[in-house]
Amino acid sequence: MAPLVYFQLVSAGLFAIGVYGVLARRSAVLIVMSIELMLNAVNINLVAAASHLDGSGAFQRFDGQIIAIFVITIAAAEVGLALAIILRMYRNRATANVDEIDLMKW
Amino acid sequence: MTGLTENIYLLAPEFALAGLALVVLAIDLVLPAGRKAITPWFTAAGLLGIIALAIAMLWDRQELLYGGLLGVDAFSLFFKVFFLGLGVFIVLISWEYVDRYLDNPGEYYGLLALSILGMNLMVQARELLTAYIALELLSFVLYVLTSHARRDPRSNEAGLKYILIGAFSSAVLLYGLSMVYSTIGVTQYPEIALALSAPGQLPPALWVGIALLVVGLGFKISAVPFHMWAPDVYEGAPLPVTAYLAIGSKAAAFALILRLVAEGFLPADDRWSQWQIVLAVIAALTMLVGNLVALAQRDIKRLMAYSSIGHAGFILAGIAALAPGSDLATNGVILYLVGYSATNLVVFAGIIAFFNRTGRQQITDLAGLADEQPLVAAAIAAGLFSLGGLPIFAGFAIKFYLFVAVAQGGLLWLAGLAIFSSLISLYYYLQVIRQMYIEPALPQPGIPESNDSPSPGGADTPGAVGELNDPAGAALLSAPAIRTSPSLVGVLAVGLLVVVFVGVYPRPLLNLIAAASRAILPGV
Amino acid sequence: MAFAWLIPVLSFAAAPLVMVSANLARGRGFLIGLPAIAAIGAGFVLFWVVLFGFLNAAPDTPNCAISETTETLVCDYDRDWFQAGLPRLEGSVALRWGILIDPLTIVMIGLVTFVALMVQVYSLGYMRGDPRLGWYYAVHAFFAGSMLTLVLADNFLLLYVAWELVGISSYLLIGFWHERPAAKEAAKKAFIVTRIGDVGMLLGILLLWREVGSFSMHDAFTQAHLGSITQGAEGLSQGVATAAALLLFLGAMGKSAQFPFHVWLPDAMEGPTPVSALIHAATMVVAGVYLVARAFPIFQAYDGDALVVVAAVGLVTSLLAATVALVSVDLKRVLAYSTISHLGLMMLSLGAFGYTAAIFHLLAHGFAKALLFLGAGSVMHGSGEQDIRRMGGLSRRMPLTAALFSIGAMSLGGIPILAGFWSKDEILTAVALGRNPVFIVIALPVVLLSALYMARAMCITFFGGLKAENRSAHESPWIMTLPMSLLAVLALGFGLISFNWPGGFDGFGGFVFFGEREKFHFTWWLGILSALLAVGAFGLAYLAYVKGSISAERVRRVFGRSIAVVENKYYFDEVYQWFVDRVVLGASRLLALFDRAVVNDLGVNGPANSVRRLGAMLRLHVTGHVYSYALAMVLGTIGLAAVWWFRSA
Amino acid sequence: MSWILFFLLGGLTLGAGLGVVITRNVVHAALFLLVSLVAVAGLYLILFAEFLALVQVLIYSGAIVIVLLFAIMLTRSGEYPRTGDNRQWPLAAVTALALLGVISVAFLAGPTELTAPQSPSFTELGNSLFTIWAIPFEIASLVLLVALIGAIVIARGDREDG
Amino acid sequence: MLVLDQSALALVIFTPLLGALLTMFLPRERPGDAWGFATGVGVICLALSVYIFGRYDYGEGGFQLARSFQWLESPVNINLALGIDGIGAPLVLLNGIVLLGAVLISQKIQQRSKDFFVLLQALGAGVFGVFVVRDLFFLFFFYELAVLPMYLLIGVWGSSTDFGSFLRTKEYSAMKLFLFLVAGSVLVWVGILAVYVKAASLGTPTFSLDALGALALSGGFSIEFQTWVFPLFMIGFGVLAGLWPFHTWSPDGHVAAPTGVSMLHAGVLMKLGAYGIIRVGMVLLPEGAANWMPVLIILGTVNVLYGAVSAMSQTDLKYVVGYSSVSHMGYVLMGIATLDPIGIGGAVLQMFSHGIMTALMFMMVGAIYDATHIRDINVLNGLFGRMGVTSFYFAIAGLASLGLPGLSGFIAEFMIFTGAFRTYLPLAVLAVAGAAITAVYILRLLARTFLGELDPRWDHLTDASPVEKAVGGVFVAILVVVGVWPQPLMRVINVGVASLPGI
Repeated sequence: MAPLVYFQLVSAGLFAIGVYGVLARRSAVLIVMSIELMLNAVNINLVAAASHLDGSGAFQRFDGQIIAIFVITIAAAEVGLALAIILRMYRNRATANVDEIDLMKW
Repeated sequence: MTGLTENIYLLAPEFALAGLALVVLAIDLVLPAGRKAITPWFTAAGLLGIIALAIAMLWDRQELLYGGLLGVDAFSLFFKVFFLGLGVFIVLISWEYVDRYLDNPGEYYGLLALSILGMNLMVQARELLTAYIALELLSFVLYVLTSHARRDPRSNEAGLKYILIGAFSSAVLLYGLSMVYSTIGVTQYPEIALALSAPGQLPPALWVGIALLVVGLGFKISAVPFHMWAPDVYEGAPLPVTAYLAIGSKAAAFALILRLVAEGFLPADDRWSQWQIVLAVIAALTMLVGNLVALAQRDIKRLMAYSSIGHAGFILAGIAALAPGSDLATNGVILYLVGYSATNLVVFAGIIAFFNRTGRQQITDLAGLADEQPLVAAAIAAGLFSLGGLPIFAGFAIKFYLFVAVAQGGLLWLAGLAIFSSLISLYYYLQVIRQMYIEPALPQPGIPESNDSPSPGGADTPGAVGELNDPAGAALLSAPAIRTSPSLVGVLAVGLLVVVFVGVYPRPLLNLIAAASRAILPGV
Repeated sequence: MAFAWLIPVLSFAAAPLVMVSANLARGRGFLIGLPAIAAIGAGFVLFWVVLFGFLNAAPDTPNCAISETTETLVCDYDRDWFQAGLPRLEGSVALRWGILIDPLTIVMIGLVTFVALMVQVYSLGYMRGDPRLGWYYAVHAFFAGSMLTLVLADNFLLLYVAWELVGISSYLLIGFWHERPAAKEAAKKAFIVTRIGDVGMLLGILLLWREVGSFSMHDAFTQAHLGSITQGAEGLSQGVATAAALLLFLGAMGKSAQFPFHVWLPDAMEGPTPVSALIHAATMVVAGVYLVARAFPIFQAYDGDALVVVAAVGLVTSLLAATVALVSVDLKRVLAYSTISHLGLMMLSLGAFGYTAAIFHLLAHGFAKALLFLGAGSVMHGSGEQDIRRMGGLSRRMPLTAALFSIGAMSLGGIPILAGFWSKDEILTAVALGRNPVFIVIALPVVLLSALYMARAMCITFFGGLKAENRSAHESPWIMTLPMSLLAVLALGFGLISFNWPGGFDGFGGFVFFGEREKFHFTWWLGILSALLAVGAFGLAYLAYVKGSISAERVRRVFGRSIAVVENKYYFDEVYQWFVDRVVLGASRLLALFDRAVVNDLGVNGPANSVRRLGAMLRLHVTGHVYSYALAMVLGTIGLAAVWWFRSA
Repeated sequence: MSWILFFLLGGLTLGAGLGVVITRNVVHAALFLLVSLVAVAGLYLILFAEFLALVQVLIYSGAIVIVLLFAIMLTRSGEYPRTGDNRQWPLAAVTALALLGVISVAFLAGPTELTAPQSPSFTELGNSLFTIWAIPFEIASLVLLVALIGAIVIARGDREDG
Repeated sequence: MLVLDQSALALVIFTPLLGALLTMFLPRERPGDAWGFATGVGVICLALSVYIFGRYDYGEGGFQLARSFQWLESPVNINLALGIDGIGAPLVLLNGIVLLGAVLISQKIQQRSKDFFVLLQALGAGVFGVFVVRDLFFLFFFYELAVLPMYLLIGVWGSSTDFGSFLRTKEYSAMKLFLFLVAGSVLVWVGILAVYVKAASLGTPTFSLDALGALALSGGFSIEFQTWVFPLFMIGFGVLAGLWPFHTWSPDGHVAAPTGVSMLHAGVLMKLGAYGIIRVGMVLLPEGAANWMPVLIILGTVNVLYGAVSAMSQTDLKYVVGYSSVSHMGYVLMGIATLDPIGIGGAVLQMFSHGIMTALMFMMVGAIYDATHIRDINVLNGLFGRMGVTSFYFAIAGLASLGLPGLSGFIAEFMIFTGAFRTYLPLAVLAVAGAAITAVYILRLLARTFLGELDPRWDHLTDASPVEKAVGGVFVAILVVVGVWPQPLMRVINVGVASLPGI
């Protein structure tokens, strides 16, 4: 079984990839995807830690998994809402490219 | 697990609030189009009822729920009442605006109630995930409300930017959470404190994790360099939502931070003292950037956004000055939040009253307001003076108190910088006041600018307002000034009263605040 | 004598009263001046009371003592004025109203009250019908009060107060006809020029206070005396005493129009002529001489180092002014330059230790000059002319005025047995004895000149053929000639009191003296010389201007261009004007520009603008693109994480 | 064995992730995302988190990616297959690498314990979720509600509410 | 009287404050009402301040009529502690006089008169507050309160000046003035915080001036601490006192302000700065003060000369007066910097005297401007013939400012010279010279504006209004009375000055 740190490194890598995606892509949809990658990195980290650590106090050692469930939930909601807004944007402005969305600046 | 839920009745206000939200959403569905005007009043009344309920039930309680996941104490009660009260005011200032410019009022008020629930839970949470989810509840509502003006491309853009950056920052925050969890295995504040004060080396991933947490929270309070979303979102969002963003969401985030720091970091005194300076630097950057950039603004909402960034810097300075064994800084921060919120409320109420009449929001549009709407102008002016930190308004007293706390926390330089930034801020506040009081009224152009153009009220607009709204454009604007709505006048009057009262005699309030801060501070 | 304070106070009180009565007695001009005249009249009466009181006083009289510096009897009365600093604290000062009565004061009171009374009576006629008569008399009364306070003051502060008050009265009276641009300029000039001297005087007073610890003259004199005796071991050191004396002398130079501050006095003739008579001839302008005399213990301490300067300034002034007086064509200006010249002579006398002589000349000159001015006023009143080139033979139209004027002129010119002769002679004696021969060598031409210009003015104006312009001239009313007559009596016979008459009257020098009583002394060779010069001068003038046997024009041509220099008053006004316009105002404008361009625009607007510009630049960082916001966040995150780690490790 | 699996799945996760952010085709990106998410589910399995793996596959692969594909179609992003990167992508790469550096160094510098991974039973998980974590659970449901309402309010067509 | 004794100080603050509040509720349609009401408030304030001054027992000294209300308890410990001492009493009197004068003179304000009087009364309340409180927080509170109305007062009711080559708009001046004053208070604020933190570190967290003063006397504040904190107060308060080179707000601000505001501002508000230096800087940081006074006196001297020389070439009446205020505040600063009982006493007296005389000058300038709509002294000429009373009052004020004996300015300046002569001789010499320069510009002004031939342009002019005449007459009388008999003021001031540490 791989030690915790390996999973952590995978998670860090995935997180960094997600960050890159957010920073570098133009399409809002792709940015949302990249954020999903970041959230998955979070989950890998949580689940791995949950499997490797002892719990403490009233809380269980597998709290990490529960947190991950919540993260997945929130992520799903986030995607839904974000896409709804992107759709609205597309309807209003016929674009979903973030570098064209700069009506407000400075 | 009976022990977990035996005092679950303490959550009655929260349940009531959730219930209220659902009822509001429901009645909006069933009410006929012509009678939807009661939704805001219903919401406001419900919120008031919940305030009463909360005070009656929770006064002097200090208990933990769910094994310490939530804390019901003076601190949370204070903020609960505060947020609920803010909610009432937000409803009141929204009413006319929503009526005129927004669709779906039922959802608006229902979501508003839900966001207040989120804020209430944020202050009660004593665990990172709970806090995070409560925060998300608030954020989601804000995302929706920000893009609530559906046909307004600015509102749309603001919503998109807000949710993208918000999701990004919450991913960062969660990653921080996961790093904290993966190093010390806990997420409850007291346990974090325990782990932090444990002897011996701690893995560096913990520090990075905490830093990422700070980033996520810093985003919420729009601390530099995580602030850039704020101006766009403030500018694009419908005005009452902007007010809500500036007042509610910020205060809730700070309340969360307060509890996190007080319960999670402060007991580990040595660690905290290492971090204070970092926060202080962020605070310094925030106040400087916010106030400097505000100098160059022309849009009143955008101006208020930068102003709120600047104020976030001040409050963050108070956070950085938190010290174990003294409730000075906590008091200072809470007092500042209250005073700042009240002041901002007054300013935004005034701006909304102005906007409702003219549909304009450039600073230069305010010219001549003092002659046309003296009360509104006076309220805005008083609010801006207060924001600038001048007596007899709240701004002076709260700044003084906060800066005393900052100085007392060993950050005299930061206090000095904060005072200096208030000086800068006065410049742009005065520019607004100048427009209102000194400049003569501009000749009204025939058609309001397209980007601000109000969406017509729609079928559910009540007759009276609909008449005014109907011939949108020249006829509306050349018509004699619309009377400021009574709810706005009421908010202005009450708000001003609070602003002056806090500025002149904050003692009763401070007593409450001191009780609140003692509830979260160890050993005070 | 304790009530001597009443003398000035009566006049002070009269000033507002005049304003009131002026409002009440609108139209009846005669009544307007009455309170002022009554007050000064009462003052004159009180003068005699004080004089006799003083003569009867002895060192054992309460408040009286023999001064150890002047060796005369001095009586001092004072009351609290105000307290600067708590009395119990070290370094606090109690300021007091105080009057000092000694021979010097008494003669000055006599001079002031008498001349003021005469002038005020004279003004009833001269100023008749002026719409601002109330104002005129009010300021006159105010002036009289101030001048009397000046001579009565027993401390330097009060002296300074009075000093400034006479200055402002002078300002107000010179500018009485302020509608005339020349008058308002002259008034301003007079005040500012004297004010410059006053700065020095105030500094001197403060310096004395700093060294002595009080403003009391008595203390200062005692200290100066002590220092002089002990050669600086105690009391004032030599440097301080000299510095203080010179600083005080600056004030005296300003007030007494000594070179180079003399420029204001001729211009001051823009005021009504009675004002010139009173203030700019007999009383205020001699305040400088009085000051030097009053502070003589300081001046002559350490062998009178400072007095050398006094003498030199006096000499230069008298010579300069006398030459200008000779070529002036304005009757009043001739008199003004003559005044300057004589003030210079008084200073010269003081500078040569001729204390008694100076005071004596002060009085004699005061009476004579007041008479001359009143005479000039009478001429102007009668003929409406002021330029002597347009006068001639006026004695036919106004004989009384001519006679009285001539008495004054001859007295001042030093015709023997008239008052001026004796006083001038005393001065020459003092100079001959007390100073380097150079001084007397230069002083003698001054004597000649002073006789010559008086004779010139007298001859041109009154004698010779009646000029066409003067046909309608007429004699002045009695209310004007009466005061002139009284003054003429003094101008004639005042010299008599300088002698030691039998019957215990030991002369002026036995009353007003410094250190030791002075007998009347007469240096024969000097007396004869000066008498010859005076008579010769008058003869010359008679020949030149009445007989016409000497052509003034030809004399002019002999001197060529140098006479133009003199006629232009040595270009003092031009140089000063240039200095003020170019240097002072230039500096001021430069500073104002500096204030605007550098302090305001650069120092204030600059930072303000750069802050604004900084804000405008900073705002560009909010690009409007989500990904750049995220980039900033990530950069911030990296930085924060690194710092956080670094701080915690 | 688990090592091989770990490297395989880890590599797949990262590789597909990279694919998401690098590919020029939006639809490809969504598919890459799907691969990556499934690989993550596999990682969960290695960690004995069966429940999570299940959730991952159901929600992410099943729901989220589908929604994303819908969005791609609705915004017609698919019609522009060569959707590129924005101007700052080199900077973004450097920054992301730096972030990776900081985080991974932080992980590497920590203690590497070798504990045997264990997994809770579904019962334990459920128990915990509905007792201690009941409140977050309920809030999360509200969050979903908000998202739902929000999506409707915002995305609803313009005409039907007139 | 006991009741009044206990409440006089509180009343004097709260009467105008309450007045401001009530004024807001007056009907907007009748602008005269606001004036009448404010006049009533002004009269009460004047009566109270006369009472306070009269009740001050100079034999006993110290703080009197003291009263303390708890405001915030531990940990910050702020009390609304009131009390009046020998330095505050004359200044309270001054404010009472000038406030009423300013209100009376503002009868002409018609545009938004309600707002005007609200702000004016608030300004008055702030000034009173600063002079009677004994708590650092409230001192600062009222200090800021006094600054707050200035922006609007100048911005709304002020006037712009066009110099041809450049323009000083009222907005610019108002903004400059306001930002300058607030910038000064930034430093003051930091100083206050520093003092508080220091006191807290000594175990007595407090803002009470009494307690802090006692701490200072017992050597609680180290010399290093005092030396770095004192300049904060010196410059911070100095800005309001017109300290060079932070004076530039002052002429512009005075010029732009409406008459009543100029009066209050130049007359009283600037004194707050000097008062603050004494009350806060010197009392709390005596050694720091001693270390910094050489700097302050040099700057004060620069003020004197700079202001006077600048005033010489100004062509705008108000600018002359404005620069003269800079110059005269320089004397005040010099007097303070002497740390000599006479010098400081002179400074306090100068505050009083300058307050009256500059208010009088601004009042008369206002009357002239109202009548002629001209302020350029090159254009005005011979006003005396038409506006005799105005000219006379102005002349008296001008003469007082050039230090003519018999008027209050002389006594004050003389005392300052005296104090400076004992401590800083060379600078005293320069300052005395400054007095001569004052004479130059004042006389230039008088000659150009008032004297000279009667101009047919002025045929229609009427003299100052009866109200102006009456107020001006009172001011003139005060100048004369104080100049001739300063003892009633001096005995009070002496007591106050004597209680300062290090004197």
